Amino acid sequence: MSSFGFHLAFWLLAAMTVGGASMIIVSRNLIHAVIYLVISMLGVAGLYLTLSADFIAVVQVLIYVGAISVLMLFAIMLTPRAERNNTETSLKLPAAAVMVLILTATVFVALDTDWGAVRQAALADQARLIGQSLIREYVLPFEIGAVLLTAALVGAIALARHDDEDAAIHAQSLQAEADGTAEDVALLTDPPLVEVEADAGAGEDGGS
Amino acid sequence: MSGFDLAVVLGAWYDFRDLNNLSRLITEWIADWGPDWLSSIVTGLLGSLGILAVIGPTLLVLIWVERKVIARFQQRYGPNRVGPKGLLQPVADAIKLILKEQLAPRAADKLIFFLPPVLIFVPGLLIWGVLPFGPRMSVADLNVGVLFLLAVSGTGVLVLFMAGWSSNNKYALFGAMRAVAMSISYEVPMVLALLTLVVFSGTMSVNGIVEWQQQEDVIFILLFPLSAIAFFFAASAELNRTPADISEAESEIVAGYHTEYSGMRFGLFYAVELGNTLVISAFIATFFLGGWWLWGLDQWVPSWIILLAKTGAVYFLLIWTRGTLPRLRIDQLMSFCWKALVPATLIFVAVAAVERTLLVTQGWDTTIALPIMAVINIALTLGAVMLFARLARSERLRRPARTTLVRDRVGGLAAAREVASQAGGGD
Amino acid sequence: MTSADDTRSALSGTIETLAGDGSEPVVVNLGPQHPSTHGVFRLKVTLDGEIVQDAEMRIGYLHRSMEKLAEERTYTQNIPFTDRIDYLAAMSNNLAYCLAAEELLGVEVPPRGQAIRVLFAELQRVASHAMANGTFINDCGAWHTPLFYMFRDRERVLDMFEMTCGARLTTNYMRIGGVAFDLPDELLPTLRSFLDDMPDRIASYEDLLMENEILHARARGIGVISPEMAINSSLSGPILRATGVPWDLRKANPYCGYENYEFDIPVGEQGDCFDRFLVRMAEVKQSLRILNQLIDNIPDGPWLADVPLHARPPEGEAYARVESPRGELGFYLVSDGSPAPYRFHCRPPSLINLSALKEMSIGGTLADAIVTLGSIDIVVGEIDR
Amino acid sequence: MIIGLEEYLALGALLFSLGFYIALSKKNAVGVLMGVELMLNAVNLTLIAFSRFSTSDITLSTQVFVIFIIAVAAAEVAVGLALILVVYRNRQTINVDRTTLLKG
Repeated sequence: MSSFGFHLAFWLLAAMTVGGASMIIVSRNLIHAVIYLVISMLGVAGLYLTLSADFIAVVQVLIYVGAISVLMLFAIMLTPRAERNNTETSLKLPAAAVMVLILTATVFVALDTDWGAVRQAALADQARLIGQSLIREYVLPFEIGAVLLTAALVGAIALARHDDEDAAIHAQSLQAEADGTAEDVALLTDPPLVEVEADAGAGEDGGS
Repeated sequence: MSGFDLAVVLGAWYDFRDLNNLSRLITEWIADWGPDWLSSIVTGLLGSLGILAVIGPTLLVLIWVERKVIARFQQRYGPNRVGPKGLLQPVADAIKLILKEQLAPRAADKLIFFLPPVLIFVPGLLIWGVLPFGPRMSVADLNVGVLFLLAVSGTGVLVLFMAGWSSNNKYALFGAMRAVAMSISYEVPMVLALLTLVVFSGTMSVNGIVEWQQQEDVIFILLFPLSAIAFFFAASAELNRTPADISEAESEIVAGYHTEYSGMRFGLFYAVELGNTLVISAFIATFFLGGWWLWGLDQWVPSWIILLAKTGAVYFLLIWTRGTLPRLRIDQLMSFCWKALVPATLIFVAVAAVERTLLVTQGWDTTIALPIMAVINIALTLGAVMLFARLARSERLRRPARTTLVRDRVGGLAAAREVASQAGGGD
Repeated sequence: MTSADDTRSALSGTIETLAGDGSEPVVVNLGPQHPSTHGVFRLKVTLDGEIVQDAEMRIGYLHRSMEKLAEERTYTQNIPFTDRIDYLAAMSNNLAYCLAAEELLGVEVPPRGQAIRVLFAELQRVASHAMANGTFINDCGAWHTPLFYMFRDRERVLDMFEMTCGARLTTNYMRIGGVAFDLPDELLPTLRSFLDDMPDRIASYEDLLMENEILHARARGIGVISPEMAINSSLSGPILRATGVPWDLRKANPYCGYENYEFDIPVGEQGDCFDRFLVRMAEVKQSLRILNQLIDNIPDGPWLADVPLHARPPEGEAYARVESPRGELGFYLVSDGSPAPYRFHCRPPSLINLSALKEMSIGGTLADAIVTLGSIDIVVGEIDR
Repeated sequence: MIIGLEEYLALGALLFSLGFYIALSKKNAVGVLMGVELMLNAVNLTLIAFSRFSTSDITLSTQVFVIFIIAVAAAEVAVGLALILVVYRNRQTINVDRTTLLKG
C-alpha cells in the first residue's frame, strides 16, 4: 500500500485525528471542544476505512458522531453557561509528564518490536461475517453486552430522573453552601433538618 | 424484448438508461495510462458532479412544485409571475437571496456560525451516494449502505446544533435543542423500520434490497406496511416537516436554528432541507416501493425515471401532510416516538425475523408464502394502528370529560347570572 | 485559584435564579416582532426548558393616542378612528361608537338603518371569526391551509363591504343616526349566495378540523380558565362563553333590535382553547342564522336620521356597548356641550381578555402559550389604541 | 515510505496519550469524558490495525471486539453523562476539582 492516494488519505486523516484531539486541549470553549472531538472521531472513522474496516467505520460515525457527541452536547446544554469552560486543573503538569512517558514508551514499543506484520486480505461482506460471529462464537458476550446496554439505559434514566424530594434537599445544601456553612452539607441530608421548600420542584419534568 | 434492438445502445455512453456508462468509459480510459488513484478521484468527482447536476436543477423545480402544490391545496394560484407559469420564481428567489446582505449577530461565535451553511451540504450530498438509480447506477453501492444512510443522516443534526448554538439567539438555541432531541429520538424507529427490511431481505446494501424486491416480485410496503408508515413519519420528523416541524416552528420560535441566517446562508439551509426531503422520498421509494424496479416496466423505461416517478409520489405525500396537519408539541412528538413508533417497529422486527426464519428453514415457496405473510402483516398493522387509535382516544378521554362539544343556549342575563352564581363568582 | 471563593461567588450569583433541579430559567421575548403575536405585541416569557414559568405582557407599541386625538374632533370626524381601533372588526367599532354618540344626542335610528347595522355587524362577525380561527389553527402549526380557507370566506364578506361603502377594512360606514349609504342593489343577491354557500363551507371546515387528532392534542385542555376566574377577570366574548357562561350582550342588553332575531348563544364547557375555537365556529353559524332572518325583512325607508354634521350634544355622558367579535366593546363619551367630545374612552375587549393570558399560560409549554395567545384573538390596534 | 502497522500503532499511541492528558487535566467532567472517549478510540484504532496486519487470522474476532468496545463506550457515555447531571444537580458544578465530597 504505497500508492499516492493512500498516503494522502492516511496523512490527512492522521492530521485530522491528532489535530482534533490537540484542539480539544487548546480550546477554551467546551462546545468547540465537542466539535473538535467530532472531527477527531471522523478522522478515526476514515482511518478505519484505510484499514478496510468499512463496517466499523460506519458504526463509528453512527455511534460517536451521531450519538455520543450529541449526548455530550446535551449534557453541556443542561448545565449553565458558567460551567462551559474547558480549562485545565492544577494537575496539568503531572498529566503532561505522564502523557509524554506513555507516548515515548508506546511509540518505542510500536516502532521497535518486530511485529512481522503483513497486510491481510480485507474481509469481504464484513457486516454479515461480524453478525454471524456475534450470534455464534460470541453469543455470550453479545448477550452480556445487551444486558450491559439495558442496565446502562436503566441506570442513566434512574440517575437523570428528577426527584422532587432530592431537589428540596439540594436546594437546602446549596443555600448552606452559599451561606458559607458548606461543612454541614452532609448533615443536611438528614431528614429532621430538612425544611422542604414549597416550590423547590415547581418545574416538573417536561416530558422527554 | 422490444421492437428495436436494444443491444445496439446497451452499454454505449449515450444509453440514457444507464447514466453510469460514460463515467465507466472515462475511468477505464484513465486506468489505461494514469495511476489508479487518479481514476478513483475522477470517478468520485464525476459521481458527485452528476449528483450535483441532478440536484441543483431539481431543487429549483421542487421549490416551484412545492409552492404550487401547497398553493393549490390552499386554493391560491401560487407563483405565476416570473417566467411561464411562474417556473422562474425560484431562480428569482435565489438571485434575491444571493444579493441580500449577509448579517451575522455581533455576539455570534464567528467560526461556528459561518460553517453550518456549508457543512450541512456534506451529509445532504453524501446520502445520495448510496441511492441506486438503476441496477448498476449508484455512486457507491456499499454493502453497508443502509447503515451508511443512517450514520450520515445522523450527523446532520450536529450541524443544526452548531448553527443554533453559535447564533447566540434564544429562538435559535431552542430550535437547535429541539432538533437534536427529536433527531436522536426518531433515529430509533427509523433504524428499527429499516432493520425489518434488512432482516427480511438479508442484505444491508440498498441496491440489494431493491434487487430482493425485484426477485421476489413484491414491494416492501405490502410486506411491512407498519415499517413504511413508521419510516415515513420518522423521516418527516427528521426532515423537520409538518406535523413535526417543531425545530423551526414558525409560530413559536420564528425560524428555529436558522433564525439568524440571512441571504444565501439561509438559502443554503433551505436548499439542503429541500434536497433532504427529495432524497428521503427517494429512499422511501427505494426501500418500500421497489425503487427503480416496477414489475418489468424497468425493461422499457429508464430505471431512473421510474425511481423519479415513485419519488415524486412520496414527495407529494409529504407536501400533502404538510399542507393538511397542524404541528405537534415536542412532548407529544417524543411520546409518540417512544410510546408508539418504537414498540410497534420493534414488534415488527421480531415478526420479520420469525417470518424470515420460517421462510429459510421450512423452504416454503415464496410465491405462496409471501402473499400470506403480507396479508398477516397488513392485518397486524391494521391492528396496531387501531390499537393506537384506541389508546389515543382513551388518552383523550382522560382529559376533562365533555358531554357535548358546544351547547346552544337561549339564555339572557338571567342564565348568565345563574351560571355565575353556580360558579361562585360574579356579583 | 482559590476554589472556595470561586464557588461562593458563583453560587451567590446563581442561587436566586436556579430552580430546585439546578436548571437556569431563560427569558424569551416573544415579539414585538414575532410571527404569532398578531402585531406588535411583546410577551416576555420566563421558561424553564419549555415550561412557561412566568409571562409578562408588554403593550403600547401600537399606541396612536386615539382617545386624546378624538377630543379635538367632532363626533362625526371620530368615526374613522374607531375603524382603526379594531381593524378586523371595523363595523362593530363604528356601531358601538355611533350608539354612544346617539345616546348622547338622543337620536333615533330609522328601522332600515337598524337592520343594515345588524346586517353588517353580523357579517363583520363572520369575517372576524374566520380570521380568528384561521390564525388560531396557524398558531397550532398548520401550514396556512385552514387560514386560507377561512380567508376565502372573509374575502367574500369584505367584497360586500366594498360594494357597499367602498372600503374593505376600515369601512367608516356607520353614521350617527344610521348608516352612510343605502344598500346597493347587488348586495342582497351576493349576500344570498354567500348565505347559501356558507353551511357547506362550515361543514367542510368541521370535517377538516373538528376530529383532527393533532388539533385536539394541541388545543384541548390548554389555556383553561374557569368560569369564576373569567368573570372575575371581566373577560367577555368567546373566551367567556367557552367557559360555559352564556353572556352575550345581544341577548343581555339588546341593541339595534337584536331582540327581534332568533339566535342562540353557543357556550363551551371546559374553557380551553379548543372550546374557544368551537364557540367561534358555532357563532358564525348563529350569525348566518341572523342574516338569514334579516335578508328578506329589511324594512324600507330612510337609513340615516337627520343629524347635523357638527352636532352639539347636551352636557352629559353616555356609555354604549356592543358584542363585538372579541367581546364587550364599549365606548364612553363625555360631552361638555361642544362639537367635540370632552372625553372619549374605549373599552377594548382584547386588552381585557389578554389580561388572562398570564393565568392561562403559566405551567404550560411555550407552544401552549402561543396557542393560548392565538385563541384569545387579540387585535393589537385595539389593545394600544 | 510504506505505511504499515507501525505508523498506525504510533498514531494510536499519540491519540491515546492525548486522550490520557485530556482525561487527567481537564477541569470539566465532560472534558474528562472526552479524553476517555479518545483513549478508547485509540485502542480501537490499534486493534483494527492489528487485525489488518497481524500474521495470525484474527481479523474477524478483532472487529467483533471493537464492536463490543464501541457498545460499552456508548453505555459508559450514557451513564457518565447521567452521573455528571446528578453531580451538577447536587453540587451545582461539574468541575472535577470542586466535587470533593469524599474528602470529608
